[in-house]
Amino acid sequence: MEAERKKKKRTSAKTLQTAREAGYFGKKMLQNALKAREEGRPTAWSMVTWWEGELIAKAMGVELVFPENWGAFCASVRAAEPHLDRSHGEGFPSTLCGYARNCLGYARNMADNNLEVPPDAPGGGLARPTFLLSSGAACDARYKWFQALGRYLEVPVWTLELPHTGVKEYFLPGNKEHNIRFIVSELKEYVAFLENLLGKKLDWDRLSEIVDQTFKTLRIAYEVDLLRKAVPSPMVAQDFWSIMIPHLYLPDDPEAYEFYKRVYDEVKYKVDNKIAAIPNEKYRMMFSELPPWHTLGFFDEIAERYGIALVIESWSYHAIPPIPEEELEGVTDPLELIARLTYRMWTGYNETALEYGVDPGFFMSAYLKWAKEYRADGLFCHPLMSCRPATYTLLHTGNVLMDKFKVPSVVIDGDIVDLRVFNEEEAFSKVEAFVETMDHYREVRKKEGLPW
Amino acid sequence: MTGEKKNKGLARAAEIYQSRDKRARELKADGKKVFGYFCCYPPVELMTALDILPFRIMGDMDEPITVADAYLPTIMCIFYRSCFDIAKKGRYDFFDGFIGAHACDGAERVSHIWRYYIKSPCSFFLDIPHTSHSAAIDFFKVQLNYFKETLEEFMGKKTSPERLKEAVSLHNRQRALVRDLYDLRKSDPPLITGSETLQVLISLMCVPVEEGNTILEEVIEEVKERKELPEKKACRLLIWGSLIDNTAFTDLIESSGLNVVIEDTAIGTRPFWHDVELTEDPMDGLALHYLKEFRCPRTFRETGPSYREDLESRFGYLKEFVKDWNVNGAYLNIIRNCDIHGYEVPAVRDYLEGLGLPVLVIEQDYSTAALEPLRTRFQAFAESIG
Amino acid sequence: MFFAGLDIGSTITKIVIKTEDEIWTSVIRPTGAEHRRLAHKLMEEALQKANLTFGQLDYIIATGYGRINVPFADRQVTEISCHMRGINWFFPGVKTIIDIGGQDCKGIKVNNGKLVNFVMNDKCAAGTGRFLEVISEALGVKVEEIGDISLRSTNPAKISSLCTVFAEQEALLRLSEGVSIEDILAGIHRGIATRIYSMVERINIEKEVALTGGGVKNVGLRKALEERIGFPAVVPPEPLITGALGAALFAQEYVGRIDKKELETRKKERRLEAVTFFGEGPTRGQNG
Amino acid sequence: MNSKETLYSAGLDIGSALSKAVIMKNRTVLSSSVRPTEGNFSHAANTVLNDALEKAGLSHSDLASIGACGLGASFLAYPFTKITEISCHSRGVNYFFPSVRTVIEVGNQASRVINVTKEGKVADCIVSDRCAAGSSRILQIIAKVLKVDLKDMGPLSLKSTNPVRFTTGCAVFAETEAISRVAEGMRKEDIIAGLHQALAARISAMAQRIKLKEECAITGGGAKDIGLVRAVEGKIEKKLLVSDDPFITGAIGAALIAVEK
Repeated sequence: MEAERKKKKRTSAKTLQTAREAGYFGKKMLQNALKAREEGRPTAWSMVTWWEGELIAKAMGVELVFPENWGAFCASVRAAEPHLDRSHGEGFPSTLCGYARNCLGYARNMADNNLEVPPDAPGGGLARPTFLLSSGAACDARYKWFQALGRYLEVPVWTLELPHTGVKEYFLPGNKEHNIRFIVSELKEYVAFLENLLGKKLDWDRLSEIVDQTFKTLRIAYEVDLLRKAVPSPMVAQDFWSIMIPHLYLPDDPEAYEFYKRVYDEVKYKVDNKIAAIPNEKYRMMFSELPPWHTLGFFDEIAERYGIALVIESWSYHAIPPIPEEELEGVTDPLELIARLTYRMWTGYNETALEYGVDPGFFMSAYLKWAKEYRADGLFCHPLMSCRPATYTLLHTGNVLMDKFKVPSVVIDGDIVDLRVFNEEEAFSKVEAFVETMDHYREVRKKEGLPW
Repeated sequence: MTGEKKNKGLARAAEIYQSRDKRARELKADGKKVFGYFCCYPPVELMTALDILPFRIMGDMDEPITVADAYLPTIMCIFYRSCFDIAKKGRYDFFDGFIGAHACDGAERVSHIWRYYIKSPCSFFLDIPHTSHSAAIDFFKVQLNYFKETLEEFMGKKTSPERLKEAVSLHNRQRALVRDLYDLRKSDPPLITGSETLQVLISLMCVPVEEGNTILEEVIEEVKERKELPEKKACRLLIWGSLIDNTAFTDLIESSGLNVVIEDTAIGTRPFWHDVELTEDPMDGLALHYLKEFRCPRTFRETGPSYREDLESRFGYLKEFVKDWNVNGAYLNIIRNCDIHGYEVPAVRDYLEGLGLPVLVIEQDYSTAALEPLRTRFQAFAESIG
Repeated sequence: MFFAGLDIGSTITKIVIKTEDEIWTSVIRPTGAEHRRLAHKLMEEALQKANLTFGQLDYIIATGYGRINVPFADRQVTEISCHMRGINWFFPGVKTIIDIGGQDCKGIKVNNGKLVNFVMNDKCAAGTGRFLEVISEALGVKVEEIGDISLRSTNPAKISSLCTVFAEQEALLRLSEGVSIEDILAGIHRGIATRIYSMVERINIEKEVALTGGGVKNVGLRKALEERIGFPAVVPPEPLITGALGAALFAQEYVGRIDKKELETRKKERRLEAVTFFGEGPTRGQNG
Repeated sequence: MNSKETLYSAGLDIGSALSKAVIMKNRTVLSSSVRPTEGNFSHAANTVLNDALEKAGLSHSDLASIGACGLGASFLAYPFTKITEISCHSRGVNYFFPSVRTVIEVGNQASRVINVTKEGKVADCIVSDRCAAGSSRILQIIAKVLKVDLKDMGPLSLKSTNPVRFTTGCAVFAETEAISRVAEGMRKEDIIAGLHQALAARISAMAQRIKLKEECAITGGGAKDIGLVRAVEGKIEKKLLVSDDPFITGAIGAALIAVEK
């Protein structure tokens, strides 16, 4: 029986009809960039900047591709390894981010091919960029990596700033507005850089349109998250990992908005009719950080075997709770709207952090809010060998969840790219034992009067 | 007693190096406030101006990391894991304040986690922009002002621009003295070894600036008059990369046929190489200095139009080191999981090899216990030069 | 004149005695835990085989993991330089050397007989000879045979673990699943070859490439490596002794630099004694 | 389940190094069998089960249930309930010591620290990371290097006065270190004690991640090594209970859980 299971295809089954359509958006991005390149229009490789830099580039007519996303794609089709080996051979330490190493190895292959896409590149490859858009948000890799690409691609790099405020410091009088002013002035310099590079002026009306559309898409994506609080869970992480692509990368695309409306309707229907995403939901777990892209079927298996639903996941890929209306009153400058949006992403859970006296607000505090709201029985921690900074706060998060809410966590090592790190047998055995742990803490929470 | 006199500064530095917290604890007993800080980005001048002793937080390569495992995953920067580990074991229980910094991912995340588990009466997390655009420098100044106000509130007193300028001058004096000390390593053999230099530099980071300056003056005098010089080796080595804070490491290198003559690291030249400009508002000079003049790869520098020009703008300063210190080999020291230096390896290697230097790269585990296996590499490197 | 090179590796000790022009004799013995101290016994054996007395050796160089504190050696040189020199003697045109030893694996770049760059594996034993020993032991096959067996594979298995201990278990699991030993071994060789290749590629693999060290005796590994590199490599007649040979060659070179009289005094003072580790013990302990 | 009825059950723990089987009559162990797995999981499993059945004077058809855990449990030819080792060890320790709330299991591939409920269920669990450094496999490797019988490692270790400092995580590199230390003339007992210290440090670091409860037990192959047990006790500053036969703890747990399922 075991051997039979192994032979099954290991991609995950999505529980939402709409989630099955989301793959379209990933392909669309890659193809648009290749087409732009062919037609001589500007293209860029961009980090996920949480809308800070992408929207402006799009308003300037730049087609963006995201090497992080493409790294996940390469891993999911198991095509990353040759790139990793190449990067290792170039002298980059093998401890660096897997997405980065995948991209550096690919860039080296491009350099060997007159900077054109190598014929066998996975998914059609990343089109040659006009410039690189790196970001100081989240981790050092996301600007060091693009800087390191200078070795292969002699194109300009722009690094976006995003303040990393401590929770206590965020609440110092005036600091939040200083931070937003700083982002705005940085964005002005970024606009000047683009105008200079591309030899044309930014169409501010177009930018405003894009920003409006983005706010709309993110709003509805957020509302989908709210629906997911329902018991039983109408949608699980296996779905989310597909549907996150449109709002994270293409929120300005009217198609993305239309897509989310359909997602919303489908999830709403399931909530209203109490249709569960997985049969026999027994345990509700939160998930952190990125999943093992190459072995997603694992999550269907633990749903089937133990009734585990991953009800909410991975803070950094979610639409943020909307900005309070009073904060946006009278704000019309699209740069300021962008600044407030992205800064909100990184500070939106600071109130929660303050409430529980914890640091940092980002990466961990969302789970504190979610634990209660989503009635979580546990946290599934998936530390990533090759996305280490996302992992640094995992144990801390687990400790605090236990401390404050008696919600246990289980740590299962894995990786987004390097499939050798994830050991399925061991993972199953840990999850099986963790089921007993969740039972135990349900009792403990009950005794301590916690509401779930 | 004459021997002691002859070696006053060096002996004092060695003594402080051995028990780094001893002087700080003494001063604390006398009522002085002591603040621990991460990396070399939080301006020590601000602490000095408010009569606070800035104490640089380091790890301990001799101490196996055990306690930190419950809080920090094993795959993160080993240096910061070690800092947290020994702090959790009580080694830094004398801090009145903790200054975290957004220097790199490791420093930033551990700063947050530290504040939750290790309580100090006062704490501040200093955000540091990643670029040195003019907007970033303005923003950094704002953050430095918040930092200053936090200190002022804790100390219950204000500092004045004059007092701050005095502090800047005192620290500038220290920087100038350190550069004088480095000058004594230009000769062949260098007049002072890498291990001795490291002891002196670390001692400076554990005592008040005036005491540090006295040590430096004495050391310089002693070293200048040296009769017994360090042994002359085939290789004059430049160290670039992650910091080294234990002489066991430099001893290993220097006993493998290499003379360490200059270290471009966070406990080497980096904190000392430029003076802080005495601007009218001293905060301007500080913001400019710490964000722009520091040469740590954690700050993004604009790429040039071509790779070669980019290398020149990012690593051009190394050329001066190589020329003036007559360097003939370079060692790139990467503490495992140090991303900011790790990404730089191929580029800095290209640059140094372009200068005609052989380059040795080692990713090490920040543990004296794991040093011995590295000996063969250093020896082979020396053999390839000699 | 006679020059001796002594290569005390982590698993095997090798001695080469050579004259000005040729290898006079060589001895290869397992090092083992207690044998490390018995290098002098092995030297006696080599001398006996060569029909020489200790006094006839003009210069002795120790290399390898255990090179430090060999009291009867005139000098120590790292095994990296020695492998380079030994290979250079066999194959002057070689630019890249891959040495697969018992506990480590190195890549060495040579230019005009000079060491210009090198890399070594660190931290992890995957990709070393010891890795293969552990696996062969687990599979119940002789380590000398695993190369040949792996060549019979038609469908190499995927062994994804890099850790020796985990790879061992993975191999056992595959075996229980009915995967043939030759496929498992071929998979393991392929994995190791990939690891070694990407490590050495950091110093840029250039033609000619020489393979040396105990690991190369394994034809399966050699084939997998050559496939990965993309062209055939040269292998010295006895890949185990390149380090010791290099040491002997260095001995020859050093003798040229020393005054005759000094050499004679030195030779007289030299004693063939057991390896000592005085002064090192206490610093390694941990008290309390 | 009717408790008055006599019920025979078997528990198997087919590990990478050892295969263990027990036959139980209700909650009493009738017989057990332990043998090296030697790479053949199904053969080893059959052998230990048959051996244990024979000792108990029973045949396969007498068994009402079979539970199995361990790396090789998937290879059994007959129907059984597969249970994770973590649950089996919790339950097994609970069987020996009902008051124990924390179990430290030092196995061949991994080490675990498990907090157990009074019913013997898992309340919390930490497993060593994806590196064999914290496992007892290293003890076998070093025993071989030092030419010491595995069972003598513990007593020898206790004689040490100056444990050698072990540094590396890698089991294979630890072997190199041990070889070097022997060559340097360090005593075997100091080397073994150093190894025990290093292992104990890793285990206690894990143990610190979950709160250790009042009564603790140690199980798995590592529990057979008194040197390791003492070293861990020293690090966690607690006394550890050791059952008479720590090898079969998992197998007992497997048998007990299988009966319930």
